[in-house]
Amino acid sequence: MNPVQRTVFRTVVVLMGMFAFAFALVPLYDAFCKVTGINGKVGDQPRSIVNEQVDTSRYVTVQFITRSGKGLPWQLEAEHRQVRVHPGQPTEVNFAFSNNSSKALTGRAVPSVSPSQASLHLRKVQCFCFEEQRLEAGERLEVPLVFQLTRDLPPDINTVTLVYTLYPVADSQSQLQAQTLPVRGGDV
Amino acid sequence: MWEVIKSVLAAFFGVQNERQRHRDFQHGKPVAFVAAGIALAVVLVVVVAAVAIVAAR
Amino acid sequence: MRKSLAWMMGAGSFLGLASSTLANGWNMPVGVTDVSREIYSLHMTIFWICVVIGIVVFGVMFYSLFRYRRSRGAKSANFHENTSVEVVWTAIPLLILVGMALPATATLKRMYDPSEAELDVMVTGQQWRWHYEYLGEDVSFTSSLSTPRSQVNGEEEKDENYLLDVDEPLVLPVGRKVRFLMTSDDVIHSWWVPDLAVKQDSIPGFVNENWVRIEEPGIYRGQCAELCGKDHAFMPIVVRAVEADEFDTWLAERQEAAAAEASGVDREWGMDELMERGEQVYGSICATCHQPDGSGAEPTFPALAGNEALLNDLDRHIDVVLNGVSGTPMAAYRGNLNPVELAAVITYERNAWGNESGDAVQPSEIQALLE
Amino acid sequence: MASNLPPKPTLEHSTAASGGLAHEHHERPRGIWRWLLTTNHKEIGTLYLVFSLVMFFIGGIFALVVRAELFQPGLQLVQPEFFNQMTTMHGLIMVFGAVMPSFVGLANWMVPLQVGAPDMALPRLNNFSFWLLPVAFTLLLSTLLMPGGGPDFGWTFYAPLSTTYAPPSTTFFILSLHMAGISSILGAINIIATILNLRAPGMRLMDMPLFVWTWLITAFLLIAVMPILAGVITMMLMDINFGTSFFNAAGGGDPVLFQHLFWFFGHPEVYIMILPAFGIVSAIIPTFARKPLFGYASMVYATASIAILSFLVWAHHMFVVGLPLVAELFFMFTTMLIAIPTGVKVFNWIATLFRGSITFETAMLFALSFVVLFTIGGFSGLMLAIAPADFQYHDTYFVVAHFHYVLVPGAIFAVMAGVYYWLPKWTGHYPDERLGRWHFWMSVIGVNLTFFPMHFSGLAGMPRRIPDYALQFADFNMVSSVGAFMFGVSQLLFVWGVIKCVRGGEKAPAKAWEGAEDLEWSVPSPAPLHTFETPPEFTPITH
Repeated sequence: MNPVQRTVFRTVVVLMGMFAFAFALVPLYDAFCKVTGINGKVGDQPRSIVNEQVDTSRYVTVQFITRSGKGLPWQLEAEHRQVRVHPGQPTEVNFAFSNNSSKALTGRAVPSVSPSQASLHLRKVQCFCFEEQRLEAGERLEVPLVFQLTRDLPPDINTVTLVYTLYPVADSQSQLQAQTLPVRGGDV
Repeated sequence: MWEVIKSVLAAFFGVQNERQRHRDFQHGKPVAFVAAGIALAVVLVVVVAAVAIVAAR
Repeated sequence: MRKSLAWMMGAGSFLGLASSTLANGWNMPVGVTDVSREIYSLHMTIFWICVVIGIVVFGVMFYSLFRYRRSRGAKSANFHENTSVEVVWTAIPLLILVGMALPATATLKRMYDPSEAELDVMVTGQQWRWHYEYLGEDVSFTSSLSTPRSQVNGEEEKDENYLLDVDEPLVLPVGRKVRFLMTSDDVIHSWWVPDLAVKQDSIPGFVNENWVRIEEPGIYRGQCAELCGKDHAFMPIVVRAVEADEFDTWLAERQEAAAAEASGVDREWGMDELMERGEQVYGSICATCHQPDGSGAEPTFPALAGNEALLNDLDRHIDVVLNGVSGTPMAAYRGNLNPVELAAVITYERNAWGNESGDAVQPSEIQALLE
Repeated sequence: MASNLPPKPTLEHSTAASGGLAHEHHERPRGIWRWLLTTNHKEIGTLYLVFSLVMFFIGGIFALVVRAELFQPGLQLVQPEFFNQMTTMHGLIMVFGAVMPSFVGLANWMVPLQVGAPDMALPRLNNFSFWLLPVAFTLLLSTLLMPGGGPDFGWTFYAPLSTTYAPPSTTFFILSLHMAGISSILGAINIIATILNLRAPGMRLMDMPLFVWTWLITAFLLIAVMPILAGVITMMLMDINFGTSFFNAAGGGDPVLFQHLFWFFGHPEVYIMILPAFGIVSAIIPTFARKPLFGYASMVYATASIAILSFLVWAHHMFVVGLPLVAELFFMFTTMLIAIPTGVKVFNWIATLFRGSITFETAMLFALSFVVLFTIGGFSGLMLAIAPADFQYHDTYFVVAHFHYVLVPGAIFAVMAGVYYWLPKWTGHYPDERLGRWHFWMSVIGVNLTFFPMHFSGLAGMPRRIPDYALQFADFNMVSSVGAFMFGVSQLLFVWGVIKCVRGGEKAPAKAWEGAEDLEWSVPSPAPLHTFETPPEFTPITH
């Protein structure tokens, strides 16, 4: 290899590396968000309850907001608008999905947490947001959300808001995604 | 090694004198400079991140 | 350290006040919250630091250009290096920057104060209007541009608040901490009111938050700050800040009105009242895209007048209005409008502009679809 | 960054490049084929420069449509849909079609001349990377005629406005951007290969003129970030056409991720558009001050340090997107740090002027106004770096004022300065000084009339990218629009000046400027098609 070829070879290697890096950034960013709580992202895997001393000295208000996205004729409702819990205390709240249309449809509730730092201190044990839901025409489905706020929740956070936005899932889409994007989590 | 780090530090600071530079380019191996440059960039990130974390408390 | 900080901020706000009286409408508004005032003085401090640096640097430059021009007989020297000078002019900016970073960090930390708020407002951006929901208060409404199209097109004199007026301003109490939760139904928008120093992106699927404690009653205007499509320029924000007790009265009235409307769901509505209500809802929600005369703007916004596909299929019409169409600007209105408004606007669309379906959709029918 | 490589033996000097040259000496195609098939760095450089000038005018016309609509409140000339296409196309064309190719054009012409190489290291690749550009931009411009119109989501094309809600032509937009990106990458590879391998014997890296140095670092930046852009637009393409959800919240994606990826490319891109300008100005100021550049080594190190820092500041474009406090602080601090090496550069230029023997040819006038106006853009950049204040500045005309100050009287003035400076070398004639001065003063006045009032309208609360605005911004906008037309018209003087210079004028000697020292001034003016076929003797100037 003459020196020019060597230089070109090296730059091309760097180039391909950077192109791959761009795609690697997608899962890296996801992981980074979950570790640091950026964007209020919560893990999409169930976690188990940790038995820790319940901090009875303070109350935290947990609000539930459900929103309907476009193109899914469903209603999602929380049993309670908000609950007051102690950090460390496992809590169960029921949510009801109903499909008011005359077709069977698949949908997903996309979660978000505010303030975003709180997502680091939220342990979801059971959540309908971990998976897609399929509802027959006119079906109503009650599903629980079981969560626990960790004891080390920063003292200045007194309200945690959990937001769920409903989105339709096209049947073909969910499969395609699992193929092209295995990194985004096996539960898609 | 110390000389290499000193030169790279000078580069980060943006100031370097003529004599020092001549010395670098007579003796230094380029790989050493590049490695030191990358290492110091990482150090810079860590230091600024640490400052930010401390400041956010 | 603290002292010099306070001194800098003080000097900044003094210079700032001096110039704000001079330059009204040329500068950032001082605003009506703690944070906005702090940002303003930070802005002025840094502005004046830049001015001073600029005067020194450009002073030396123009002196050299004048003093050492060849037409005056200047002979060039040959120096090209001086390590100590270079170290000095690297170190001094570093110190100045540290001096800037300290107050900036302090202000930023005050902006990120998640402590308990007394009122939660959910702000949802939609192409191209804002939807506000007072969380837990059963009050929600959509706020859209009220400047008539004729003013935009120059057929009419533009009024004082041209493009900055809405049909329903967001009403907030003075002196209470308000928490905003921002999200979006379609693309990214950004909710910005300069006087409150709140600018926050509203992002589909995610929730952002921001806090404000307004100190003076008044009307504060702002605009969407993130390009969000064709009518990005036409989705203003108006905040009406009122005294706390006035706010409570207002909120109670709105709750009563909402309750009254809710109780009206069960009764049979006549065609005329549905049409009247529907026209009002259509004007504030639908007309920006589908046009006041229902002619739409193809291909993105289908015409509603004479739309056979829609007129022949009532269920489809209801479905589109309630649930939106994914991938288009058509939002799902099931959460934004109440059953009466939904029934009325659908009825209106089916019977206005020469559409003659004769369907009168009853609020109770809609209610059944929302449970 | 391989900024400290020692001198390479340059034995292969003549062998490496002769492959592309050997057959050229005999029969040269004529007419259009000459330009289509040329592998000569000077001809390709000319092609790049002419192309970027054409793009500059097309992008400029789009800008004038925008400014004409904004001349007064209300919608007069265009509808919002078309307005958005104009702002988007203006940005895309100016960034990817005008500024970047003009720098590549200057590099093609001057890098081989300044390092004493006979041509670029890969002449045929050079031809290919140029001819990708006209194809790419013809495709991009043709989207305006497609149903649903061209791209209308801003040059930053934030998802989901550019994916789920984009016009059907977006796939073609992505394709054209891919081509422009490949062109830049190939250009960068060529420049790196030339600089590292084809320098005149005896020329070490630290002897290279600053224009070569800044281009070397720029080329590394291009190699590092253009693939990221390619990755982002590929993801967009997949989201639009193959049902993935990289940026779509409905499928578990994240619209904010788009912005992180885009700005990880976008911020180094900003420096790609300014570093070569630093190099040009660093060549011109010492020439007309008749004094060596002050702090040559510092200039090189400052450039390298700006390049490294440019990878650590991207999220300062995203302060209002909802970042956690720590991230806001981190990006605020790193952004402020960039002010230091940038300041060092400005101080070095001024120290070069100090105790010089200064004359004011057109090239010098542009270079000096670059220093002043770029610094003003730097000041507003510093203000924007302050995160809390950015909550008020973000996405307003203050930002528009800032980046136009660094790009128009920054990058574009530097290119014009470079053109006036090297025209005698290219054409053998001096440019008409009187015409040049008219062009300069009209441009400077026009630029400031256009962009200075934008600081005020932005601070007063005018968001960017709006086709219509509230009445309190009317006066500022009217002034801006008048200035924009003045600036636009005065560029015709530039074209006239260049044409006049090509056709004739005062003959220039090899060393056209008294204070010019670099290697390009050792070849005759105009530079013959083939130069340095035997490597020149290089004696380092003591920096």
